[in-house]
Amino acid sequence: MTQLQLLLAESLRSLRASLSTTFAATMTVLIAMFLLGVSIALGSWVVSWSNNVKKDVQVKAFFCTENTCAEAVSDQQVGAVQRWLEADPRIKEGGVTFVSKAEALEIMRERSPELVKDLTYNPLPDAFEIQPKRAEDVEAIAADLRRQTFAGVEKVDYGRATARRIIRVGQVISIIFFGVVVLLLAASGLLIANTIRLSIYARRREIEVMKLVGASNWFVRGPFMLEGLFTGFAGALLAVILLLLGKEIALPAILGRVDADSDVQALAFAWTALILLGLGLLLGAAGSGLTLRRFLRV
Amino acid sequence: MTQLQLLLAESLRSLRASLSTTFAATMTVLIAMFLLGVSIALGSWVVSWSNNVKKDVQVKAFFCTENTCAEAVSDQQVGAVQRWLEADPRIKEGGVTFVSKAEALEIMRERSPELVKDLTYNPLPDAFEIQPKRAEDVEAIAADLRRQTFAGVEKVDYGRATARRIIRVGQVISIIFFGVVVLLLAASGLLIANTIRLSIYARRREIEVMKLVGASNWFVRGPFMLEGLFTGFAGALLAVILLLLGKEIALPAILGRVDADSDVQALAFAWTALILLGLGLLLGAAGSGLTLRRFLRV
Amino acid sequence: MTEPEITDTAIPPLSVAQENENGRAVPVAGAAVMFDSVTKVYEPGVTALSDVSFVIEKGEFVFVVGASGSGKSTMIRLILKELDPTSGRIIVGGRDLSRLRRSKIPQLRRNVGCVFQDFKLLPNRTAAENVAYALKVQGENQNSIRRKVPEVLSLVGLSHKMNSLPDELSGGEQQRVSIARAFVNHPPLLICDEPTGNLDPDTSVGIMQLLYRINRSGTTILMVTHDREMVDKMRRRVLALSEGKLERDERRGGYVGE
Amino acid sequence: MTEPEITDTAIPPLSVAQENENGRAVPVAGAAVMFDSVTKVYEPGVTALSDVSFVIEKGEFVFVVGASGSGKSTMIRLILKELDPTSGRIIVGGRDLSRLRRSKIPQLRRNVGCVFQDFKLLPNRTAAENVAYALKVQGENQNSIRRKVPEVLSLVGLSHKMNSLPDELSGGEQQRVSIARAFVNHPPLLICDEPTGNLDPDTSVGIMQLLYRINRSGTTILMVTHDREMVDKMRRRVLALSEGKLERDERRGGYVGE
Ligand SMILES: Nc1ncnc2c1ncn2[C@@H]1O[C@H](COP(=O)(O)OP(=O)(O)OP(=O)(O)O)[C@@H](O)[C@H]1O
Ligand SMILES: Nc1ncnc2c1ncn2[C@@H]1O[C@H](COP(=O)(O)OP(=O)(O)OP(=O)(O)O)[C@@H](O)[C@H]1O
Ligand SMILES: [Mg+2]
Ligand SMILES: [Mg+2]
Repeated sequence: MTQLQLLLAESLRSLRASLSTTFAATMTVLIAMFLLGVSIALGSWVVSWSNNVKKDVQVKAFFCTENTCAEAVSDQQVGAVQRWLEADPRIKEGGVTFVSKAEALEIMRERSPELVKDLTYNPLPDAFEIQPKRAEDVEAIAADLRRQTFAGVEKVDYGRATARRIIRVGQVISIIFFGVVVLLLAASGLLIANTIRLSIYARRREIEVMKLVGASNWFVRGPFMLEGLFTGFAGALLAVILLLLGKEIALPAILGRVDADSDVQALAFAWTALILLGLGLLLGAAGSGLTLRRFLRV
Repeated sequence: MTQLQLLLAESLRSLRASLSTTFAATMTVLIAMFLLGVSIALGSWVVSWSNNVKKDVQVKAFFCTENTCAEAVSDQQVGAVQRWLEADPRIKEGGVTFVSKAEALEIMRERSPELVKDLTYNPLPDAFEIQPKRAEDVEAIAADLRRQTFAGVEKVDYGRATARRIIRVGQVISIIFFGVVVLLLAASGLLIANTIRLSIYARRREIEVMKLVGASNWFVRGPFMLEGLFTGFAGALLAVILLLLGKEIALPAILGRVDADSDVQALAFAWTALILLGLGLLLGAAGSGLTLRRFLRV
Repeated sequence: MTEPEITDTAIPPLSVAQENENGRAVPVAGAAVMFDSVTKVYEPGVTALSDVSFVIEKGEFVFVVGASGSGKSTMIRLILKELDPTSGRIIVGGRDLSRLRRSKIPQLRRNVGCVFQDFKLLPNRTAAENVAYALKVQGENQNSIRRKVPEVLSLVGLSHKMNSLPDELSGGEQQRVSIARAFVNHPPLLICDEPTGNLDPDTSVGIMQLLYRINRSGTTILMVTHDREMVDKMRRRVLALSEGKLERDERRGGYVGE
Repeated sequence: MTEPEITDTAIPPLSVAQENENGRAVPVAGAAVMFDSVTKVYEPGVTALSDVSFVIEKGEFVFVVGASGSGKSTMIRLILKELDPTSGRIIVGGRDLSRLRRSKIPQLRRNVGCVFQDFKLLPNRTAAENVAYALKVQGENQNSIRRKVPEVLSLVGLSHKMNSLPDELSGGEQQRVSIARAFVNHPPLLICDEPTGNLDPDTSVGIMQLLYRINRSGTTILMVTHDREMVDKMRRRVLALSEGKLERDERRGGYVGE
């Protein structure tokens, strides 16, 4: 208890005494954490966006019409396909939509009115639009569906080229995001360790004297590590505050509330904040602790 | 001449003497510049990609057919429109493409074979596809074209919703890119200044002594600034080398040569390198110079 | 700003009780300090100490003299295990330093008060905090620190400078803070490296009287000095170094040999 | 490791030519140093110098004595314009320091060699480089630096330590490097703050002889010291400070007043 008080008092005075270096270290943590925060937010938003885009990847099952098969599909046949689809775990819940031939013509009419207006009858078939949970599964779902050879199903299709392309883009985006975050994490760690190293280096004589007067390694290390913890925490906290301000004030001002598109979302702010604070503490304490080892050998 | 030699010699010994702090400062520059480099590359690539996407934004001028007007369009009429279009500076050179009704039907057949196969005649019109230099101009071009009321032109159209969306996305991407680069620039500057400040702070007693022995401000400052220059240059150079390695080795390994899509390009590497080196030098020298002022008042 | 505790009275006469009756370099387990053919070579060609042997009994008052660069401070750094000898054995307070584990070094240093030639004060702490630090490292409680520190600072005549940082103290004042820190926790062995080098004669005499009193209370004192007058007046044991060699070890020596 | 240049011969007798015939505090434009009612208050309550006035003529050899904390080092810092006086006027080498522009301060300091009480050596430079620095700052060319530095280091008996860093030097050796640096460029005024505080008597005498020779060549010397013997033997002008006041200013004074 008294030891703890002593430790705290020592840390506080050490902080005050080296305000200049503490400030510099805090600034560094602040900047590093801010960048990390921005990249997490931006990155997770982009990943979420790319996931959203993947929604457009779907399998289409076209049913028979009088023209394409011997006879048009029956309700039972449609029901059978639907039951089969709904049992498949790879398919999103509620991801199976029935598009009747009339609806299909309506959509077509909107897209290319010239084409439709001269038609004498509706050449389009009924269809299921099937959304998988993971875009990567479309190919497998389509193949399985074909293999079932349901009566009444004329054709199973999915935009092969489009699907591949979108999936590829999503993967690339995820990899880049992951890379950037790892890079920034490493960079933050190095930067903070670096700064702490410098600030301890500036006080190596002091550490030498402490040791010569009979201070144990832990007695010297304690205040420095607490100082590191404080620095890390303060820097990360400031970064979180800045990020919050940026998110609430700067971002809407620049982009003017672009997306109320609620499907595309960055990682919850609270999580980002927690990650940053934890990292700040960790890097601060570890940075001081490790750096000190060099100067404690007196 | 001798003064210069003296300065260089002094700087070199100062560098050697403070290897630890110099190393730390160089590392910081390296990291900051590397991040900046990555963000410039990534950002300019994204901007270029968004520009590429904008290419899809085009104006379509549909000509009369027997069905839609009194009579089909004549070659003279088409020629008149083409001349007018080619005189418009907003339109890309070679950006006016004539799509005959036969070609249009061919395209349509590929997209929706069901629809086409039952057609008794070709309902599609001849058309011009017009690509503007800047996607933002489609609206104006379309409006102007309509105002001309060329004979034989039935309808002028552009994907209003799509165009707006793509342009908007492009703008957002550009803003974000710009913001990230500015942010990183500021962060790099601060980090480097910070590190240099710490490394000079560690040597403030030395500076005091120098001044007391009769060194002029410039005599003290010279070696530190040269050291700063060196640090900045070395850090930036290392960053450039790392970036080059990343670009040539790591990137292809991860992404496997994704895009030979030569229209989408990051900023030329040479330019990025030049920017980083220049910034490194500037920040290094300015950082030392400014920081020193505080300790020179002895 | 007056320093009432230190007056220019004569140095007290030699007390026979603290005499050293031993010969040179006989290994004694209970000795305060023993050097057994200690050699310290900093780098090839720089031999700071060569084959130095002596025994200092508990309770002795020993002067170490010698020209500039003769190895006096090196001897002190060896006793504190700031350095390790190139060869030879050093025993401090009954413990062989070469066998002392790293983790036991702080323990050793708390038992050896040291006034460093360059003071070695902590630059960001006031005089009082510097002195208190020597107590804090050994876990002394806050109350006894608050009692002891002003007491000891007033003994060296610095009651009025308690809250000054080292930068705000004169050279002699810094030296006295260093002295106060060295003996505040009453170590059994007190080593002083020219503790009066930056002090005027009057203050020096005061400090010497203080050291004398401390010695009388049983503390072994090893004092490096260039003060010929003081050594000649006190007539205590003198170890004289010359270019790293122990030239004289006299029971009641003077600054120069007879 | 012998230091042949410094031998323990007697201090040379007083040379009449360097006598100061002036009274106290008469403003003299050509004086080496003039203090005109100089007061220095560090912070409320800490008055390091109060109303000190004196004139030092060119070529004089002046001792400054006084108890620890009496303001001697403060005086030196004022002469170097490291500090500005709270009130009063200081003239050094005919220039009023309060009117000296910032950019002219280096010029002033190159003309005032100073041995600092705490040496103030550059930690990353060898002894030779430290001495050379004082020449480099005034743009001396490489050749003359290469000639002068070893010369001056051998004068203080450090020929064999030219390439040692301050950390690798004993206290006395560091002090002598500081002395060498102070006079290597033959400044017209040489100030020494206890230049023999860390030196044994023999080496001290050698340094004093050196200072004497330098003084004879026309250099004004202002020397702070606690060496009573030396002051009493040399019988030069003595300025005695006591708690910041100029207590004595005697033409041929001793360490204590008569
Ligand atoms: N770290 C070191 N590296 C190399 N040589 C050193 C080192 N420390 C001291 N020396 C040398 O060892 C010798 C003895 O040094 P030491 O400090 O013990 O002398 P000293 O007797 O205390 O002298 P002084 O009275 O001047 O303080 C000196 O010649 C010195 O130059
Ligand atoms: N920066 C400072 N701030 C506050 N007080 C100071 C400062 N520097 C010195 N002092 C005080 O001013 C007084 C005179 O100090 P100075 O260094 O001039 O003494 P000195 O005569 O050189 O003593 P010594 O012989 O011990 O070196 C001392 O009491 C000291 O505590
Ligand atoms: Mg020594
Ligand atoms: Mg002083």
